[in-house]
Amino acid sequence: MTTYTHSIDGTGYRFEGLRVLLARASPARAGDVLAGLAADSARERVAAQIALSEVPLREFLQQPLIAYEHDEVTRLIIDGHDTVAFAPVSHLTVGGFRDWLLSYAADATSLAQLAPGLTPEMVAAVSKIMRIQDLVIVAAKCRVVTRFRNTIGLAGCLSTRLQPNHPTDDRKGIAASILDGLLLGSGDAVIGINPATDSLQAIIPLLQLVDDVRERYRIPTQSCVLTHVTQQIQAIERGAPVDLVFQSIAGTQQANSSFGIDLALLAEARAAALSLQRGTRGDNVMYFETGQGSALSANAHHGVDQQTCEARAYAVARAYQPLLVNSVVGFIGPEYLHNGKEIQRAGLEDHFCGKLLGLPMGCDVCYTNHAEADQDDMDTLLTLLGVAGCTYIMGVPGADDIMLNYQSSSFHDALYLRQVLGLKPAPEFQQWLQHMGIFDSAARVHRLGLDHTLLGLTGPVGA
Amino acid sequence: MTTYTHSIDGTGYRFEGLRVLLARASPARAGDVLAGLAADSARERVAAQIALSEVPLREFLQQPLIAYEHDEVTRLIIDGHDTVAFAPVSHLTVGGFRDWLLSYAADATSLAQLAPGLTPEMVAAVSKIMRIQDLVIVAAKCRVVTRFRNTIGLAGCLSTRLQPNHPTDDRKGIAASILDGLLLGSGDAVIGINPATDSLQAIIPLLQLVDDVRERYRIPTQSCVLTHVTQQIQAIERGAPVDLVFQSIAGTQQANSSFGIDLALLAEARAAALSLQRGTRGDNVMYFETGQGSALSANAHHGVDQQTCEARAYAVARAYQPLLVNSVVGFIGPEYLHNGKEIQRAGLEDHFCGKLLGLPMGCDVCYTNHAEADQDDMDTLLTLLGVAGCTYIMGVPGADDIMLNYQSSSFHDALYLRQVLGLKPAPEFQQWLQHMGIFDSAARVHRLGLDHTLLGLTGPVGA
Amino acid sequence: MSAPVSKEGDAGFCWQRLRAFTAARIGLGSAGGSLPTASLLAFQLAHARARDAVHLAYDVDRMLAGITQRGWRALAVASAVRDRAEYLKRPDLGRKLSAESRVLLGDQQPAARRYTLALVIADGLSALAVHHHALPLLDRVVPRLLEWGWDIAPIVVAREGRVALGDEIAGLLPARLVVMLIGERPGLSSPDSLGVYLTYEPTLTCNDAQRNCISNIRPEGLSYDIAGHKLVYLLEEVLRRRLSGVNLKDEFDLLAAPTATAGLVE
Amino acid sequence: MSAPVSKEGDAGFCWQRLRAFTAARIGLGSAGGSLPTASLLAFQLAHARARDAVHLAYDVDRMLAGITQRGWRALAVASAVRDRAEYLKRPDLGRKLSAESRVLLGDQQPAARRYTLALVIADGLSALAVHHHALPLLDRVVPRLLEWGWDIAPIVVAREGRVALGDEIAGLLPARLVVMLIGERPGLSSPDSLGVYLTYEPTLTCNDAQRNCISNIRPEGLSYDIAGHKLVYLLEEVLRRRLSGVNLKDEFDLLAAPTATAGLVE
Ligand code: B12
Ligand code: B12
Repeated sequence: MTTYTHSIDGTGYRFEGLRVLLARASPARAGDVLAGLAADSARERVAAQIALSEVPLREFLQQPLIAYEHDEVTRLIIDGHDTVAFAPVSHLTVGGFRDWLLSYAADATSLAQLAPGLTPEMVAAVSKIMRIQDLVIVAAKCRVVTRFRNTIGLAGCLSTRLQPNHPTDDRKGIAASILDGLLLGSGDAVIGINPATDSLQAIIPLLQLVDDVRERYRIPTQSCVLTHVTQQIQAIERGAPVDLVFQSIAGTQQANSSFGIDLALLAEARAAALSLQRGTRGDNVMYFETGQGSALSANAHHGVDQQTCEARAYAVARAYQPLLVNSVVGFIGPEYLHNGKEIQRAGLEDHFCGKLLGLPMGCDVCYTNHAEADQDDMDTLLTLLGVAGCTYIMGVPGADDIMLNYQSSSFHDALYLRQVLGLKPAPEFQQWLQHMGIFDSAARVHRLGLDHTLLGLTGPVGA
Repeated sequence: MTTYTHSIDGTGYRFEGLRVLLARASPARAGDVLAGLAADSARERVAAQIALSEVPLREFLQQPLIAYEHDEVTRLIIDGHDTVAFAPVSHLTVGGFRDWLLSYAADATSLAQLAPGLTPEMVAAVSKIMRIQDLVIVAAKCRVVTRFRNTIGLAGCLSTRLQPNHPTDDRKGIAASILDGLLLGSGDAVIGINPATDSLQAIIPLLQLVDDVRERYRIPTQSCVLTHVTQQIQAIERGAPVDLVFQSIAGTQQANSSFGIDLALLAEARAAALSLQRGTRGDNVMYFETGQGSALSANAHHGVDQQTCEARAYAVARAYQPLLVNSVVGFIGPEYLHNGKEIQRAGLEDHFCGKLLGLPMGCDVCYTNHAEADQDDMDTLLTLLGVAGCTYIMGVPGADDIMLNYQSSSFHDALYLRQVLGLKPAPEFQQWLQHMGIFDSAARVHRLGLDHTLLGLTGPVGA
Repeated sequence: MSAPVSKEGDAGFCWQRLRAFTAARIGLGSAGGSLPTASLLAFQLAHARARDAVHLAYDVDRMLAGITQRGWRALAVASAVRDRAEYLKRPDLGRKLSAESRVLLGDQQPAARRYTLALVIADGLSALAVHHHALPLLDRVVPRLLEWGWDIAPIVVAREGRVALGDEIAGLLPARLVVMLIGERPGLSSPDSLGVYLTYEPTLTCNDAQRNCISNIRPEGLSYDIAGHKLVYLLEEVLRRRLSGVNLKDEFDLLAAPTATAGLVE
Repeated sequence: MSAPVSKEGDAGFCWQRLRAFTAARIGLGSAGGSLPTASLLAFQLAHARARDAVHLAYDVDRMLAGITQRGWRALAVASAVRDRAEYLKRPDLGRKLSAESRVLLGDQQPAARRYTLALVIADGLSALAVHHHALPLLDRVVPRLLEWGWDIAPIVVAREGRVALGDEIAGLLPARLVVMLIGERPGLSSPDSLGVYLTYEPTLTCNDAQRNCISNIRPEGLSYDIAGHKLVYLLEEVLRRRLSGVNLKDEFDLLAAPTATAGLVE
């Protein structure tokens, strides 16, 4: 194992191996302290960052953080690495790579070409020596476009997942939230329900519900019920209308196994979804969620810091050409991201790393009531992500998820972001919204009359 | 004195008078805790906010926070109030006013018309029940345009004050920093030097230096030496080339007197500056700085919370039709704004309040080394302000002011903001930068050749 | 100047009617595209309240009294966490018993005997949730199991516990199956939501893939009746199939629930 | 792919030469429009160092020793602040003496006598600044004043002090004029900058408009020599015109400094 060193004012700092170096170079956060991996002082952190900036990118290919033999995620990363794509930056150190990313030469095209040549460890490393503005400006240059029934990720677009959860999966209650969201222009990324219960009997009717609404109003979007992937495979087998297959994923084999999944299972799920051929514009059929802290939470982090674990989850995601990926950044709790500041930085890191690796990266701008955060923190992260070109955010009625018990972004939040940054929904969906008289051409909401057709949405259900 | 009340879950909260109500409704910050004015709990704060939201705007005209007889700032506010401009919102409560500000009806035109009808207390009050996104979206709708030798505040523009300070006011050192700033596109708001020393003998040569540079390279901008206003008046009397007259101002008569100024002195200064007729595009000749905490720091806050005191300083500013006003938000220290989060919120409040009152509001995005803040916090505030349409920010070499001992925004920070938000300097200055081959049309910096004319700037000085 | 806020009436649609179906914050209207003041302030108040719910202390004595009143045996333990602040920072300690609790549990009965079921009631992130719902739920479950002759360990009341604390408890009692009743993190509109986690043959190296979960138990969410039926059903399935977790699919049909009577294993 | 960072050489201009004139972070080059990695990391390191400077403790004993070594009398006092954390939060307490210090100073001499000048050395926001520069500066000032027969009070070494603490100290000694030497907040490139504040006839209700200031004293800033000359000049002016503050304009000419010898009042 290589020892990395740097000294400051006569004090020498030593870091045993890349794993330790990366962890000590990480900006401060609760989860790394919990794991005993964080730097002890600001000086030690800077020493690690300086040492890290001098590490050649190549070294991350030579020294896997988690042993190749024991971890299928490592194998996926190493075996899938594209050396041709990597060539343009293969001579650079981490610090030089940061400079290159910021240079005018790094534009949408060159970044897209580079993506398959990058590993999660490389992007995690460079993110650790980047400031917020660096994470924003580089991510804003990336373009990742995916398609199912509409086009996600075009320049100037911000999409939303409509998240109409209900604590008993009540169909009327869910329909009411869907109506609210559609009337406020939400739902082009996906209409995605987290079911409270785990049974197939409960989720198939939900799949049916969203599909009915979508068909009836010809909404150019897709649906998803975010139960465990094994349930969704069964639902497909039983002929349920499954658009996207969802799964939470993590960055180590062991953490994934605590989620009850492995890579083969994800491949199986994708094949099942593809077999239905429900996409009209493209066949990106997968939807993944991730979040810093999940590996540590399952005690499956192998001494790797939480942000690097998170970036490794993106390597898993990109193997399945997802339509959508998002970090549920403040979702798990303060033991991993203590306060608004930590959540904000993590959200931007995740978005940056995902985008660099070529993923259609969204973010669940969120916090729990046990974290030291509030709506001001969310507005801040939301705005930063908007500037960074985030693909999509969540849309939850009034920002309050009454089933998952946390605060996410609201339908109104998306309207705010669109207004201040001049962003629009996916073009097909924007057209539909205008056609339905919900939005004007500037993506402002109209007030609807009594007779608006969408108001019938909850009619048959709510009657 | 009116008593305001609200009860929550059976606990009644009472607030004696508007001063207390405003203070308790303020989002948490160190200075109000120091002054013993802050709410004791989150519930008390919400109770105060709800009660405040129900207060009619008119009440702020009827109940001055600081007695009319004892405070010339109060007199300025009350006597200068434009009831005709106020009419459109005169029937609203604070809560209703927030709704109106967010409505599509409130646009650049209606907001500009409204400005003279608003008092600082009204805008401070409404800011207290606004989230970060509200402060951003409303400020972004405001347009305030001012002129001296160029045009500041146009839509799509972001200007910068070039701040080339030096601990001994060394002319060569200052010239070197000016050169650096110009080569990175900084300086359209003003080239403004804080002199380390207070003597006329020290500042006149500085005025001369900047004027020479400006004339020699025909730079469409203005200069300023930020000493005490009385010195600047003397400099004018001695025939020094004074473009803008600067002064720090505060929101109470007593605080201003601790700064050694009063309203009459400011009027005298303005008249002196106008007499020189140096402006070519317009005659906005004043430059003011403010900052939450200055009144409390001089023990001159009269029990008024720091954010409301700050808004009152803007009433002082607008009486003199300034070219530039900025809050040095994180400048004073953690006793008033403890950490990055408090600095960010305060910066956005100040920008919002200033803009609503019709001021060309910039912000010194900054912190001191004794505050709990870092560059990430500054990047965040910087980005938020950019989205909010901030008029200008500071440009300090490498963000490190080696005389005032704090970290402000750098020349690079402005380039970042311009790139991610597509903003440009003032049009006259942008044209000059392009003409000089410093910027391309997208406000990107060029690399300059050995023979670039500007490189002669420090020649005669540095030789 | 016209009213800036579009309220319910404006959309011409009766949100009031739809609110009967969900506690979600629907039909809030908008000021421009933004949240109107009234909704914003209501949200801020709810946040202040939810923060308090996180910090409410567990009333262990009342819980113990409630259990013994029902004629069941009870035991009080604590995790290795010192206080609430540490609980929030150190989930690892919330998954371990304190030294004293470990001794206490180890002393309970000769290691030869093994209960079928251990029931643990932990505060988790909402003491309010277990205060309100733990015993009403057990009232729908325990009598039935006892009737069927299940060998149930004394009910363990655990302070500052996480889900995985049940594994260590079950190992010490010892028991083949553990059911953890735990306070879910408080939501803005649901300060007292109860979660139930089942683990078969729990060990210290268990992971969450080996558990099943019933969530959102409270009157406004999953009712005691349905949750109770579901839990009984799952317990039977677990013992029958000798496994819990992702591989045990919940085939429990909501409608058929009250009449489901699968075979008893023990 | 070409080198992404434009360094000094790229601009074809010798920033090295210009750096002789200023410690400002000029000529950093750029990566796109952004700060190159090397400059960024250098900045972060400087920030870590400056944070340490804020928290460095005042070595009062060494300061007292330094003063008495010079044959001057010294006194140690403290503000009402308990520790550094409180100092940062409570400037009001940093402007008040602790109860013991008040007693100590009150006991110094019969109230009838009044010194011309009180000198106070307070840590302020940078103990480092006073450690390094307070005595070298006084070496340029005190001997001269003593020569001229000024009646100077024992030099007060004040822990956790703010500028206005000098007012209370001068009131108790008592003295007609107070000069406060205080550590300015540490900058990224100047952890040890000394500030000097003069106040004539200080009282507890003084404000900053009644003071004068000499700032940025350190070898890389205002030299001891010039600062010393300036201070002596200002002291004389203050006594002559019987006022300090904004109304006393500093007419001190940098070039003429070493030869300036205005009339002595006392
Ligand atoms: C936080 C959370 C997570 C976190 C857990 C990490 C952590 N350290 O907290 C993350 C994001 C990793 C997560 C992942 C998943 N979760 Co989850 N999660 C929650 C949530 C929002 C709160 C849980 C809580 O408050 N626990 C109380 C505290 C005190 O317990 P704890 O010991 O600190 O935390 C443990 C439990 O939360 C447990 N856990 C979390 N989720 C799940 C899911 C299952 C099936 C199990 C057995 C355990 C489990 O893991 C934690 C660490 O041991 C609940 C919703 C709710 N209202 O409760 C959903 C919830 C429990 N999760 C759910 C699901 C479906 C999942 C996933 C299976 C989704 C997927 N398709 O991949 C994955 C994988 C779970 C697994 N096997 O590990 C469902 C369960 C449905 C059901 N009735 O079975 C719920 C009810 C939400 C929902 N309806 O979607 N989850
Ligand atoms: C912080 C600061 C301020 C703050 C003070 C509030 C506060 N609570 O700290 C604010 C923003 C209000 C301020 C205002 C001004 N300041 Co000032 N300020 C500083 C700064 C950056 C740091 C001071 C410090 O670290 N003090 C040490 C701590 C421990 O002391 P403290 O007791 O906590 O703080 C007191 C002093 O800072 C004092 N103070 C601050 N500025 C000034 C200026 C003068 C002339 C006086 C007498 C006192 C004074 O006020 C504070 C409260 O009592 C210095 C630059 C530097 N490198 O030191 C400039 C500096 C001292 N200020 C300066 C000036 C010119 C001003 C203004 C006159 C500007 C103007 N044109 O209005 C105003 C008005 C000052 C006044 N009469 O009150 C000059 C002084 C030049 C000189 N040699 O006389 C300096 C050197 C900076 C500069 N070159 O521009 N300032």
